[in-house]
Amino acid sequence: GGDTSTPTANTPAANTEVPVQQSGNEIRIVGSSTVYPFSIKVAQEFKNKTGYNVIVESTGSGGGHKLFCDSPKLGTPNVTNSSRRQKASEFGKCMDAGIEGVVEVKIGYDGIVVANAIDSPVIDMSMKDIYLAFAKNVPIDDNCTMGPNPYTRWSEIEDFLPDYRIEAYGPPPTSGTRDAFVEIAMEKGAKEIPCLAEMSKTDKDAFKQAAHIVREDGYWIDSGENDNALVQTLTNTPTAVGVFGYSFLEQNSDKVKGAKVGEAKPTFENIASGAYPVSRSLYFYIKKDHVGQVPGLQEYALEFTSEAASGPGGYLEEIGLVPLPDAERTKYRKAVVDMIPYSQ
Amino acid sequence: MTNFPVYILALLGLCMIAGFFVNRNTARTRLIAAGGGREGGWHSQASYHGFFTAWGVAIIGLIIFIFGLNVAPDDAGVGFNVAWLAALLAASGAVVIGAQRFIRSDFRARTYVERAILAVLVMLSIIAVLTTFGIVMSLAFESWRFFQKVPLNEFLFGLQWSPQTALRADQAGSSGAFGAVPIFAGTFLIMLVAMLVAGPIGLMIAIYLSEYASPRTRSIVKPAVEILAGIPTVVYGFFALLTVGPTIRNFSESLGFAVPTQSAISAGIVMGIMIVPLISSLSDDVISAVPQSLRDGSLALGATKSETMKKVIFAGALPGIIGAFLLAISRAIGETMIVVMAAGRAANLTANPFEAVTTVTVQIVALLTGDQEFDSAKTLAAFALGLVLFVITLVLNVIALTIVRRYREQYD
Amino acid sequence: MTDITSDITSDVKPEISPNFHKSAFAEKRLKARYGREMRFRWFGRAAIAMAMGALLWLLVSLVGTGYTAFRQNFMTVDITLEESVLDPTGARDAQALRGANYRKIMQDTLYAQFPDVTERRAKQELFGIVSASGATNQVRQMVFNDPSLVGQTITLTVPTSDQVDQLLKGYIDRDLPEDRRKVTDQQIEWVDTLIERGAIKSKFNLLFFTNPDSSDPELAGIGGAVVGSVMILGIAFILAFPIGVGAAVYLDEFAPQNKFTDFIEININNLAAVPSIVFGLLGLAVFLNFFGMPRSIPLVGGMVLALRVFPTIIIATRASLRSVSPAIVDGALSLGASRVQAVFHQKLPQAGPGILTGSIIGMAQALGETAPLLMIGMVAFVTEVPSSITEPATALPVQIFLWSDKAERAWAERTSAAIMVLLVVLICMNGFAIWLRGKLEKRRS
Amino acid sequence: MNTLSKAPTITRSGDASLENARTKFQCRDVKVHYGDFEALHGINIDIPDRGVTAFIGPSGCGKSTFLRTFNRMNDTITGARVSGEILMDGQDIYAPSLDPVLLRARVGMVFQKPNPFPKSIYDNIAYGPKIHGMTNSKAELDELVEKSLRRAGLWDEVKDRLKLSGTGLSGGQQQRLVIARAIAVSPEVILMDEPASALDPIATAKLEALIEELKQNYCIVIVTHSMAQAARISDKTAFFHLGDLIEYDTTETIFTKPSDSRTEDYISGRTG
Amino acid sequence: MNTLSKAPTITRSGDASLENARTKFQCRDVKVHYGDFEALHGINIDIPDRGVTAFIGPSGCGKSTFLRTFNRMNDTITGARVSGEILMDGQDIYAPSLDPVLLRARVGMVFQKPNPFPKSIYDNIAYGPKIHGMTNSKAELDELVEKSLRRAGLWDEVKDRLKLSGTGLSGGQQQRLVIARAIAVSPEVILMDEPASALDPIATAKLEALIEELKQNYCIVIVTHSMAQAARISDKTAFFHLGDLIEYDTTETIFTKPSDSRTEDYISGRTG
Ligand SMILES: Nc1ncnc2c1ncn2[C@@H]1O[C@H](COP(=O)(O)OP(=O)(O)OP(=O)(O)O)[C@@H](O)[C@H]1O
Ligand SMILES: Nc1ncnc2c1ncn2[C@@H]1O[C@H](COP(=O)(O)OP(=O)(O)OP(=O)(O)O)[C@@H](O)[C@H]1O
Ligand SMILES: [Mg+2]
Ligand SMILES: [Mg+2]
Ligand SMILES: O=P([O-])([O-])[O-]
Repeated sequence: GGDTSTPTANTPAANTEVPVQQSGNEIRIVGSSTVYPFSIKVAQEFKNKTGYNVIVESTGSGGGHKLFCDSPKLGTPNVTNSSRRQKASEFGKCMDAGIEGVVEVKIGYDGIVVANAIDSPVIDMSMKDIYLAFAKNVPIDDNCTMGPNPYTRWSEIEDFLPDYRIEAYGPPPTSGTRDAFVEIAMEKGAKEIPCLAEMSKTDKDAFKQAAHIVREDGYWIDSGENDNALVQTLTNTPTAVGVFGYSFLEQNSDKVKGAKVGEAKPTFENIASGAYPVSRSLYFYIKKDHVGQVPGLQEYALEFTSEAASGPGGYLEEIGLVPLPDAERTKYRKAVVDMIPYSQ
Repeated sequence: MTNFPVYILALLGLCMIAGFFVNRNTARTRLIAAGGGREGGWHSQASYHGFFTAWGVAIIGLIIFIFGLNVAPDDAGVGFNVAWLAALLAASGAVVIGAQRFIRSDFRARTYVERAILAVLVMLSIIAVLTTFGIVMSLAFESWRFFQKVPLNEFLFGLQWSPQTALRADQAGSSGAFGAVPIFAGTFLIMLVAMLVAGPIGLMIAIYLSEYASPRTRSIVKPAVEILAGIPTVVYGFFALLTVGPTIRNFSESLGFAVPTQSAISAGIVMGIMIVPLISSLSDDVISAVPQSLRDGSLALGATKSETMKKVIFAGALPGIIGAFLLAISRAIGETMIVVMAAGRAANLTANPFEAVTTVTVQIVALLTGDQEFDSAKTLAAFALGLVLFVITLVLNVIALTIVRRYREQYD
Repeated sequence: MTDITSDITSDVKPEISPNFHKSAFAEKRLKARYGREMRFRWFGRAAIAMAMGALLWLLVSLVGTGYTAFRQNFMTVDITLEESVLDPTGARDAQALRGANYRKIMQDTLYAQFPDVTERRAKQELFGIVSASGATNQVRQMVFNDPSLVGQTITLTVPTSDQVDQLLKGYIDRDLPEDRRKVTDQQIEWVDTLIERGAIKSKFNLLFFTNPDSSDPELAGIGGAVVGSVMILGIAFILAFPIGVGAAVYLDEFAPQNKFTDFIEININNLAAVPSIVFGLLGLAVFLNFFGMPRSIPLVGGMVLALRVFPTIIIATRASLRSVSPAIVDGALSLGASRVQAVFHQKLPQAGPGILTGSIIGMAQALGETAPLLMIGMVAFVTEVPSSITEPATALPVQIFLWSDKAERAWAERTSAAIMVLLVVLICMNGFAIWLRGKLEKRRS
Repeated sequence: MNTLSKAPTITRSGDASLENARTKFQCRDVKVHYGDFEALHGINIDIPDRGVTAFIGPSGCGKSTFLRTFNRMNDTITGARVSGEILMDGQDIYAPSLDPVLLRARVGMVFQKPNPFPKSIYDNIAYGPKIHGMTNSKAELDELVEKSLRRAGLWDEVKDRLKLSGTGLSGGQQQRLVIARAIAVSPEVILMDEPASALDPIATAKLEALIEELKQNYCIVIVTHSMAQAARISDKTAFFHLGDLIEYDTTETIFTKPSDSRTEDYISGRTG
Repeated sequence: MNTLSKAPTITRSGDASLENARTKFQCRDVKVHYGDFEALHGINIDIPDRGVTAFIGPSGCGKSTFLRTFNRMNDTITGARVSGEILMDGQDIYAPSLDPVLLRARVGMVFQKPNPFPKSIYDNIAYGPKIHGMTNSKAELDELVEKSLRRAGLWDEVKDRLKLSGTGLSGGQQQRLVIARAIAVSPEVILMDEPASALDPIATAKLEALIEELKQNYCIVIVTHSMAQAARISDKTAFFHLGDLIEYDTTETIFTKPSDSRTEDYISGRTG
């Protein structure tokens, strides 16, 4: 129950003591596993600076939105992290549940990389190669008659690619990374095939079916995104590739390396400049109603959007977050200061 | 949640204690006035009149507590809490005073108190049934919803596991294959490896300790084996992931073939190590239960110890050992952390232990940590898997427990 | 043996007669039989050796990777707390001071160590020697506690970054090409210089025991998880012990012999062997989804684990109740005690140590449980050591699971160390139980 | 088969001291079933107050079963059923209104194997008085404990170690301890089921001396498998065989001129 | 105390058939300790080949202990030590060079409670011959099983159910089964420790008839608690008391004119 929240507690400056936290009033954050490392870093800094307790659970973007939009009550998640934008369906759920006002905050960019062990040969690829390697169904003739993906080795797609069995460890369908990978890399790759490009204009649903579905015949293996096992698997299986966020690559740059996609290597600069094609924005969402009821909630968001955190040279950059351009930073900072709800 | 209900409960405890002492002392005074307990012809002693009062306070108090919890408005303030507290105190006082009318020589306070104790004990025993009921209901309800989306026979006999239904309206739906055969096969494969490790080792340890070892060896080895039983499975998982997996990989590489770090073999071996103590201690019980007269009978025919063991004791203990193995199998099937950490998530349908496979428990964890959507087959599948797991282990356990129990009785 | 067979020397199989056993044939065969006997015995020894070897392997590999986590490298520096940076207004407001830019103070402090470093990238690398978060927070806490320090120069010992720590512990190979390790040649050079100056030293790592979880390995500790585990165990014990003992007493002493009692009994035996993850599913469906209790709190964790261990306690309690001579109850009954009195006054106290042993083992089992806790959301990152049972928390095994999943080398070390702590506690609990049981057996015999 | 049980023999006795004894228990057609098995086939007997009555008979004849009907200890055995009537001082002890718990305080019992509680000697004795609220103060309780131990002839041997465990005593001492424990609740009757079978001859002699003394104040019923013991200590003896009471008379009569041949066979050692 | 054991009485016997019997075991000063406790105080006795020797004596006097020294079954009891000398056919069975496994094949044993293995009747019998490699073929083994069962007088009763479990037989059948099992390995001696104590009178009679027959070919040593049984079936009887051999003579002599008063007290039922 909220009967014990004190109105003064949400203005920390007025209080010289460490604010007393009542159970149920701590800041609860759920959502993306990609944003999780950034989120816990901010949580930790924020806790040090203000003393507020923050709880971050990594549930995947989809799971986060689901929990977040379930109910407007106190005690439900105050914030959800997302490695993609909230979907219309999810936003609708939030509204249906009676959540009045969701503030959207974009915090930066993250690339999605295709990486392999640092000692393995480079597999540079085009987005079309990505599509052909990972789609469930691919065109089997020039008229885009779709059939099960026949490719089993990289060299079957392009001669210059290595003669390795296709074996990719990638995010599961619940993850925002997967959504983004499908929507950016695979879709763009599909459009590089003329008849599919045609189809994308004429029959959107059919195109989605053709471009968005990842193969399930064992060449793509769903795995965790930020885990020890993935790095181990890649280092031990020189022929395998992994699909995950740039920040994770950055953290493990001594063991894995990212492949060129299209023309660009996945580097900080290339992602910032947009030269690396497969990148997406990272977000978090706040329940506006909870601001004022959950002490420290707004302050947390302010900390996240501060220059010291997500600005250039901020401490999130150290762990692989690519900052937003100045204008956007200012825009979202303002959204946080004034708690401006967004609409789809 | 606020802490006020906890304070109310604590206060209720205090009221019970106070009620006990007040009425015990009242009873004691009346009892002594009557010339002492038995001599005075009192049915129950003073303290039982006290207990009787305390029970009364407890019952009324709990009713008020639960009532208060349920009528408490969302913004329950000081006013409500004071009223709640006052109600509790008043009711307790009334019970204490009311109970004093019962402090008579012929009032069977002890009988009532003991009946109340028994009632509580019965309720505690029923918790076991309720737990099972809760398990079955929570699994069955969600599973039922799952099977409305995915036909049972597709789930049980389908060869492809790829729980990728679209979770949102605007997501491109993938096929969402819910054929559980590959994950049962994976579970079975790992269990098989584990039993191949744990079976012989556990059994031989039991035999050696019960038939050959000196008391000294026994006193060292037994606790050490028990340590293996006490190690949490998350530790085994870490061990499998960080030590055993890489070791097997390096070893296989030196032999010229590649085993992934996460493989059925490494998860199975580590699970086997974990199960060794279970088998050894159960088999030890069973072997020790074989009467000495059978050993004597065999030795008296000129058999050696190992001949006696292999041909007589083992034959006698076989049902019990089978029971022990079944329990171990059920344990292996239900084990979670080791496989979550060391087996991988790839639903390969393979009999090759050097490949990565996935298990029922891994899939449950994978489906339920993180993204959950309680009307999607993907999340509900976890409960269907849980149900199957529960049923399998239930059957194994009941068979095993029956065998072991009947076996024990055989020599009693 | 030789003289027994002296009368018969033939090697061929003799007729079946009492002389058979005196024949050379029997003697020769005996040798083979003893061979099998020896081999069988060696199988037994080998099995024990394998089990002990596995235990040893596990312990050695844990200790081998984990022992270094108990020491950590710290850097001692003089820090000038510039008023212009921390408190430009001079108000000395504690809360404002808390939010001040300590990062800059720390950066300046490090740059001062090597004044010739000017380039931006190099400066960043230089700052990477200390734990950015740990160092700034340490200064922050000092100033927060004593605002009068502003403007002074203080000497502080701050943790080095995990990479430097790993380097100094020898886990990073200096001979690797630079792009294969996460410490640059420059950083190595600086660190070596700092060591020469006596600024970087290895010390006992108290932080590991007191800190909550952290995103930085050098700051991560098991403090929060241990407190969470203690709360979970406490709740599990408070619930499971009375349930377990009460149910056992009822079933053994009072229950009528009927189908329902049998049913309860089968239930209990089965529950003790139900996979623990199923209890997690139960907790998720009943406590979280049906009763709407919050995720990640020790109260729910304790309740789930109470359900997990009470069958174990029932089984242990019944075993120890049965080991008490029924004559004692008869004795009490014959004095005019009621059955309830006889059981509670005479039998239960006598069974007490056995019940305690069973409960300790049950609790040890609960302490190591992980899977059910995953199901009820106890895998959260919590910035604070929890202070009540309704505050989110993790538990030690879950913390181990979370850390084990992280790829950096520094985490492996900490995971092993956390496991070592967990194992020591578990071995102590089990050891105590075994000791208690031993004492008990001695008393009985 | 029941040669004598139909006509109780108490008044036929020639022993003067017994002739004036009041009857403590009157049993009419007492049958005991264990499930379907009838262990006693309808026993009729009157047990006198004061003095020692011995039950003898071959193993399995139902002596223990019958003894336990007097304090309703059979109630605690699942499947055991008692029918018929047992009057104690004229009151039916199987009447529904009668609380067996209180009955057992009046009818104490001593078992074949001494069963002291695993508590201190003092607590062993004090337990009964405590649950019955028989004393009002610690001093009174101390006094009662001492008195009981004295009457059981154990005081001198244990007075310096009242705090030590009762299970640490020797077998004979333990048996006297449980007798003291029974005396402490001031019963009217003491039932003893082969109380000497676990004792060595010296302890047995002490126990018999104690019984000799106690019979002045209590009604004592004793089951024994030793003919000699029955002859030594009892005033009246009942001989059971296969669930029937064959003969019941003064001990002297039974051992010198038994009227049933089965009794004679048994006491002369030819059967059993 | 050892009134007779110092001078073995075998040659004093007046029984003609025994006088020409060879001596099978010669025991000289056999002592058995269980830990610190001396269960046998130095026994000297000669057991004749062929015929039945009975050991009698009160419970705990050491009969079983002594019997088990003949096939070194005491070796299997931790803490048991045997000293002195036991010669079988003149050869020391406790000599280090002698293997107890082969000794036990030559000296069979039958226990108080029948202990068939939980296997088929056939396998119960075949077990011994198999481990000793006594037969070359299935047919030979079948023949041996049949022969053994015939000699134990069990063949007719079980020949149709050889595949059924041995534990399913009645007590008397089980006891004959274990005798058949012992016979199957062609021992020279059969030791029996109270083989009839678990049997009803009819089974006992059958067993005694079997022993009567077996004694033509085997040296049989039997422990019994039944004087009557010893008198019925044994040729010589040894009376043990508290770890001593009190008297050893032909059965007739022991039961008609025992030379020691303790023997007389025992066989007349006055002690024990
Ligand atoms: N709890 C029981 N359940 C079933 N039958 C019982 C039970 N107790 C005794 N019996 C049977 O009742 C009969 C009488 O037993 P009881 O113990 O009274 O004999 P007893 O004369 O005391 O023998 P003993 O001298 O061996 O103690 C016996 O046949 C016995 O098997
Ligand atoms: N394994 C043992 N450990 C210690 N003492 C033993 C052991 N076996 C027997 N004894 C003791 O040795 C003595 C002789 O025992 P043994 O079994 O030989 O007697 P017995 O004559 O066969 O008696 P019964 O007629 O009761 O079978 C007894 O005092 C017994 O307590
Ligand atoms: Mg009896
Ligand atoms: Mg014996
Ligand atoms: O966990 P995700 O960031 O991939 O949703």
